[in-house]
Amino acid sequence: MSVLVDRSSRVIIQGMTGREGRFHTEQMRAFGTPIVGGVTPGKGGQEIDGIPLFDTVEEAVKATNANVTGIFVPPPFAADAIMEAATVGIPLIICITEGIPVLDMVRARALCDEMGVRLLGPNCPGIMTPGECKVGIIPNHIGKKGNVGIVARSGTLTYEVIQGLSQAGFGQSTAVGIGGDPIHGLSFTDVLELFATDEETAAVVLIGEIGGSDEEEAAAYIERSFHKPVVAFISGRTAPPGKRMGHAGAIISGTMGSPQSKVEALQHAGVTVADTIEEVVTAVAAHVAPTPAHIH
Amino acid sequence: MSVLVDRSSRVIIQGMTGREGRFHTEQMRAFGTPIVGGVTPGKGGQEIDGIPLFDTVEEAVKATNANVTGIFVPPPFAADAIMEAATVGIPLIICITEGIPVLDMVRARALCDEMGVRLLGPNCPGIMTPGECKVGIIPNHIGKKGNVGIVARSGTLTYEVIQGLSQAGFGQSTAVGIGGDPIHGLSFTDVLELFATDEETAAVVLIGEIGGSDEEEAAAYIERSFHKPVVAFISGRTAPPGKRMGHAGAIISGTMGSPQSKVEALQHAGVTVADTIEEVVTAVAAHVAPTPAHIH
Amino acid sequence: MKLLEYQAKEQLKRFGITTPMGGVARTPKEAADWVRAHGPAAIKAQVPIGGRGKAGGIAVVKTPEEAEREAERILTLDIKGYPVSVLWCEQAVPDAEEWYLGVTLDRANRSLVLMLSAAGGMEIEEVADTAPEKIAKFWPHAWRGVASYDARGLVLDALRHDTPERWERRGKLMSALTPTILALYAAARDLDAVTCEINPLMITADGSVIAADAKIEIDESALYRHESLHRELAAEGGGSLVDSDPFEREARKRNLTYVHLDGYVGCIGNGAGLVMNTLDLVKQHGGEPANFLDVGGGASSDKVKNALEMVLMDEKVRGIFINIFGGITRCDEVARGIIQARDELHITKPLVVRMTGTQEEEGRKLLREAGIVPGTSAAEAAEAIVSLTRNA
Amino acid sequence: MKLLEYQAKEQLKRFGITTPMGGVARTPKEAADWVRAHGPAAIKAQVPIGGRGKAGGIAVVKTPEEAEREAERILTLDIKGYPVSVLWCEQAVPDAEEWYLGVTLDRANRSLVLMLSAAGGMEIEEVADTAPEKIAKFWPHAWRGVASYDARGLVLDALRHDTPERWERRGKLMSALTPTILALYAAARDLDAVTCEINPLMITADGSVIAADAKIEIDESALYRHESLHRELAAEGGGSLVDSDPFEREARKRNLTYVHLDGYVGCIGNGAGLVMNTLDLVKQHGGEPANFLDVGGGASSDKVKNALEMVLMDEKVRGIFINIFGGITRCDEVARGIIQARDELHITKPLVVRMTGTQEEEGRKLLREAGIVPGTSAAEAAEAIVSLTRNA
Repeated sequence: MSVLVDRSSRVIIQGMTGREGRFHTEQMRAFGTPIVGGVTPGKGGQEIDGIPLFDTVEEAVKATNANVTGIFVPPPFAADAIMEAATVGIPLIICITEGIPVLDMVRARALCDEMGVRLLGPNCPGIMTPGECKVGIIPNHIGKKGNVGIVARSGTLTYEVIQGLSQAGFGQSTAVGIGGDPIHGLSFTDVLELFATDEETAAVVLIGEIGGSDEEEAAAYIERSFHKPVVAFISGRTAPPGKRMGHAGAIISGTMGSPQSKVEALQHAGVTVADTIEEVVTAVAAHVAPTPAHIH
Repeated sequence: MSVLVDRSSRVIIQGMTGREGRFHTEQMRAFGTPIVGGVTPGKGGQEIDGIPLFDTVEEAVKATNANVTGIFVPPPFAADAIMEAATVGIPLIICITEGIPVLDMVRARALCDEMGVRLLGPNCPGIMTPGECKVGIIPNHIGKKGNVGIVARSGTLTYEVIQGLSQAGFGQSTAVGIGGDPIHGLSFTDVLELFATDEETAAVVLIGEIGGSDEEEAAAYIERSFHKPVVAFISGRTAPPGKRMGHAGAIISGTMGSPQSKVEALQHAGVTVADTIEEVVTAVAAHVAPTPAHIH
Repeated sequence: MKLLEYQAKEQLKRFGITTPMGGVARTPKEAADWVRAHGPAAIKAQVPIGGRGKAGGIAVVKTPEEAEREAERILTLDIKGYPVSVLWCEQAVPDAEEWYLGVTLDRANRSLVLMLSAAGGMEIEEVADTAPEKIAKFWPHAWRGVASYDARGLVLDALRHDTPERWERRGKLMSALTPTILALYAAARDLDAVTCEINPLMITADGSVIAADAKIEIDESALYRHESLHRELAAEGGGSLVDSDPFEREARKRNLTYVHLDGYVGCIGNGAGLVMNTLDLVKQHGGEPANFLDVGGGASSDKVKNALEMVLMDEKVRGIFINIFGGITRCDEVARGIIQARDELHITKPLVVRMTGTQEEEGRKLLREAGIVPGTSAAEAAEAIVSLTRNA
Repeated sequence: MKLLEYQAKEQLKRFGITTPMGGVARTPKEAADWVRAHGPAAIKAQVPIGGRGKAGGIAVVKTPEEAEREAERILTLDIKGYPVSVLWCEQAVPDAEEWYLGVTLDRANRSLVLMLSAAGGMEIEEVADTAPEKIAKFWPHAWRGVASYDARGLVLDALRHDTPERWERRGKLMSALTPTILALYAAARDLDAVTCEINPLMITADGSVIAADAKIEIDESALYRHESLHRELAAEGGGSLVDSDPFEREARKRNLTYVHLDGYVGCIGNGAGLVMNTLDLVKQHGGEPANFLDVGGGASSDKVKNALEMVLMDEKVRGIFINIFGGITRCDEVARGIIQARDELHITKPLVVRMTGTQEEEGRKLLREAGIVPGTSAAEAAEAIVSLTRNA
C-alpha cells in the first residue's frame, strides 16, 4: 500500500515534449513509473521514446485509461492544462510548474473541486512511492521503500528529508510535495487523512514553512483525529518578516503564518517539532524501527 | 391538484415597492395568492399593506419560509434578482420582467440549473391556478377553475385562451406563461411533463409562436410519451419572415422556427392545431366536458 | 443593433483580432485620397445586409482615378432598400485560406455557440446544409467561457473531416487560430453581441489570421450597457442604425417595435403574440395588415398616442385596429392614450378598439364616455375593421 | 509589483471608481504650479510603504508658495528606506465618513476576499484585532465573481454592528457603495492584483464615494499579462519598482529573488524552503547570513553566475555557501555556473558548495575537476562556511 500513486497507476505527462517534460519523463521511466502517454497539441499520433503522444488530454485518457497526469507546461498555460485535465475527470492531477498567476490558480482549484478531482501542487516536486511510482521531479536515487510518510511544502526540503531518512535506514511509504504556492491543491490535512488509513505508513514527517495557515490547520486535524506519530519541521524560522504593503493581508492572516504560531500549534497537538533535518531523523527513530535492508 | 402553484404556496415578490410590483401585488392578493413578503433593499423591517419587507431574498426566505418568488424588478437588475433567488434555493422563480439582456439570461439560467431550481420566464405573464394562486400579471377575472391545462409563450395570447375557454365553460387547472425570450426557464416540454402527472388536468392547450424550436421539441415529447389530448395554436403564421443578418443564426436554426415546421411537427404528434383562438375552444370541447357551474 | 462592417472591424480590433488596414470614405474624393495614400484597395459599400457583392457594392481598384469612379458608382446604389452613404476602403488581403468563424446565440442549448469551419467564404450556409460535419461547434460554459483547450478542440473538430494535408498542419493551425477564437468570444460577451461573425477569416501562408469581413449584431436589450458605443456609432453616420424602410426608420427614432407591411389595416396591440394574432385575424377576415406595432407590456398613454401617430404616417392606412388584452398593461391607461390621440391628431379614419383584461372596466368606461365603442372579442373586432376598410 | 498611490488611483479610475483630482509633481515648482492652477491641495509623498503621514510625507497646503516649500521638504525625506522622488498633489476631499474597502487573496479559503468596514481610516488593522465583527467579508465565487446582491449583502453585514443611524441609511449606502465594490473586484481580477485597497473610502453627505487613498499590488507571476502597464509604470519614474535597499534594487534588475540581510555569509540555494533552511543552518552554526538568494527551480548556469555576482556586490560578504539539492534543477548545470563565475569573476573568497540530487554525479565531477570540493551534507557544509568566515 501507499497513498495516491503505486505500481498500478497509469500516468500521462502534459507537456512531455518540452525540455523539462522530456528529461523528467525519462527519469520517471527509469524509476519505474508506468507512463502510458504524453499530451502535446499538434503531435498526436507521434511517439517519443516509444510513448504515444496525443493532441488532447481527452484523447489520451480515452486511448490509455490514464488516471494520473503530471503537468510540465510553462506557467502561462499551466492553469489551463490543469483545467483541461479536470474537465476530463482525471482523478489525480500533479502540477510541477512554478510561477502560475495566483488568480488562475483560484479558478483552476475551484474547477478541480467542482469536478471532484484531486490536485497536487502547483510549484511542487510531485510524489514518490519508492519502488513503485514517481510523478514529478524528486531525484530518483534518494528514496527507499519503507513505512514513513512524508508531506512537505518545500520541494528541496522534501528531498533533504527523504535523503536523510534513507541514509539513516528509514524507508518511505510515500513522499508528497504539496507545493508552496498560495493557492494549491492537496493540503497537509488532505494528505494526513490519506496516511491515516494507509496500512503501510507507521509515522509521518511534516515539513512546513512560514506563511499561510496550512500547518495550523494540520495541527488542529492531528489533535482531533490523527493517531500515528508525527514529526514536524518548520523552515524559515530565522527569516526576517517580509515587507508588506497595505492592511488587507494582515486583516486576513492575523498572527497566522508566523513560525511561532506554527510550532506552538503543532506542539500543542503532540507533534515533535525538530529544529534541524538531522533532528527529524532522530525523532523518527524514536517512533519506528529502521526498514530492513532487503526491502527497496 | 394543479401544477407549480396552489393554495399552499408561499410567495414573495422581489421589487414589490416598484410601480408594477405594488399594483400587481394588490391584484395577486385580491386573487387570493398567499403573499408572505416582499424584497426591496433598504426597506427591510417596513411593511406595505401589511406585508413585511426584507432587504434580501435570504432574509425573506428565512423569515417566511417562502417557496415561490415573483420578480418585478427593472431589466438591468432582473437577472441579478433571479440569481439572488437561485443562490438562496427558492424552488420556483417567476420572472415577469421584459427586456433582460440575453447574455445575462444565459448566465442566470445556467445558475438556476446548477442550483436545481425552476425558473419561469422572464418576459412572461406568470402562472395562474384559478381559485388558488396567481403569480404574475394574468388578469384576475378571466380564469375559471377546471381541468384544462394551458402552456403558452405569448402573454396576451395566454389571456385570450383563458378567456375563450372560461367563456365557453371550460375551466383551467393551471395556466402557465413560459415567456417569449430567446433564453428562458421552463419549456413547453417541462410544463407538459408536469401536466402529464397532474390528476386534475384532462387536456392541454399549447400556444406557440414562430421562432425558436420549443414547439418542435414539445411535439417530439408529446409523440414519445404524453398521453392526454393536446390542442395547439401557433401565432404569427402570416407574419413576414424577419430580416436577418449574417449566417450564424441560419446555421444554427436551419428550418426550425418557421410556422410550417411547428404545425407539421405538432400534427405529426397527433396534436390538433387550431387556426384561431375560437377553434382552440371548439377543439378542446371535442376532448373534455365543460366544467360544472358550481366549481370556481 | 447591427454594426456596419467597418464598425464591426473596429470593435474586433479592440479585442486583438487582426483586420486589414482601411479607412472610411463618404465621397468619391475621399476614396481616391485613401488609395493615393495607401495604394490598391477594395472599395466596399457599408450596408447592414448581406449580398452587397452580387449587388455591385464591392470594387477592387488600383488607382485613385479608378477609386473615384467606382466610389461614385457605389454611392448611387440602393442595396436591398439600403442607400449606400458610407464606403470602406481597405487593403487587399494576400491569397489565403478562407475560413469561417462565428459566435451566435443557440436558443436550444441556452448558450452562445462558437462555430468554425475551414470551408469559409460566401457559401457557408450551403456548407451547413450539405456538409454540416465541416462546421465544428463549441458551446461555451455560461460562467467559465472558452479556455484555450476548448479553442484547440474546436480547431481539431473542424479539421477532422478536412483534408489529410490540413490535419497534418493542425499544430500550427491550433496555435494560429486559438487567440482569434478566444478574442471573438470575449468580443461577443463584452459587447452583448447575439451574433459576431468573421467570414471569411483568412489564414495566410505565414500563419497570420485576418478578419476580412465582419458582422456584429448587439442585443438591443443590452444597449444601455454600451451607451458610448451606441452614441459613437450613431455619430459616425449611423448607417447601421438606419432601417431600409423609411417608416421603420421613423419608428426606431420613436422607440417603437414596428414592422411595415403592404396592407391598409393599421394594427396596434400589446405583446408580440397578440399583435401577430391580430395580423392573422385581419387576414383571416379578408383584410390586409398595414403594419405590426407592439406597444409592449405596461405601455403609457403617451406611448399609445405615439403608436397611433406612427401608424397614421402611412397614408395607405384606411383604419386602425387596436387590440388590447391588459395584463401588466392597464386598459385605462391605454384608453386615455387613444382618446388623447384621436382628439389631438384629429383622427377621422375608422378606429376599432378591442379592450379587455386588467382595469378593463375603467378603460372601457373612458372609451364609451369619449364616444368610442369598445369590443371584447378580437374576432368580432377584426371583422368590424375589415368591413370598414376593405372598400374605403 | 506594488503601485504607487497615484498609479493605483489611475488604475481604479479606469474601472470607474471616483478619485480626487490630482497631478504628479517631481519638483517643488511643479507642486507650486499645480496649486496655482487648481487651488489648495494635499501634497503626498509617493512611496510604496505605509506610515508616510507619521513620517511627515503629507502636507496640506493653501498657496503655491506653501506648496513649493512643503514639496521641497518632502522631496528630501527618506521614508523607511525609500527616498521620495515623486509627489502627488490632490484636491482635498470634503468632510466625509471614512470607510475601508479592500480585496486580497485569502489563502485559507483559496479565494479572493472582499472586506468592507464603516470604521475606515488609519487604524483598520486595530479594528481587525479589537472589533473584527466591524469588518464584513465576502468570498467571491471563482467563476461568478461578485453580483450586486453580494455587494449589498456585504454592505448590510458591515452595518450590522454599526450605529442604528447608519443602519437606517442602509438603502442609500447600498446604492452608493455597490458600484465601487463591483469595480474594485473587477480591478483586482483584471489587474491580477493580490491586494487592492481603498483606505479611507470617503462617503460624502451627498452620497458620493471617493477613493482618498489606494494601494494595489500586482501578482509578479502575472506581470507578463500586463506588459504595457508594467512598461508604463516603469517609464513614469518607476517609483513603485524601486526597493528601498540598493542591493534589492539591483537584484530586481537582474531578476533574482534576493533579500538583503545584515550578516557576512552569502547564501545561495535552489528553492525557497531550502534557502530558508540554509539561513537557519548558518545561524545554528553561529554564523550570520548576508542574504537570501533563491535561484529557483531549473536554474541555468548563467543564472547561477548572475547570482554569485549579485551576492558578491555586498562587500560585507566574506564567503559564500551554495546549497543545491537538484530536483528540476540539474547539478551539472549549476556546477558549470559556479566554475564559470569563479573563473570570470576571479572569486577568491571561500566558496562552500553542497550539491546533491538530479545529475549529482555529473555536477560533482565537474566541480572536483575544477578544484572545488563539493559536500553532500548541508549541516557539514554550513559548519565549514561558518568556520571559514567567522573570523575572516
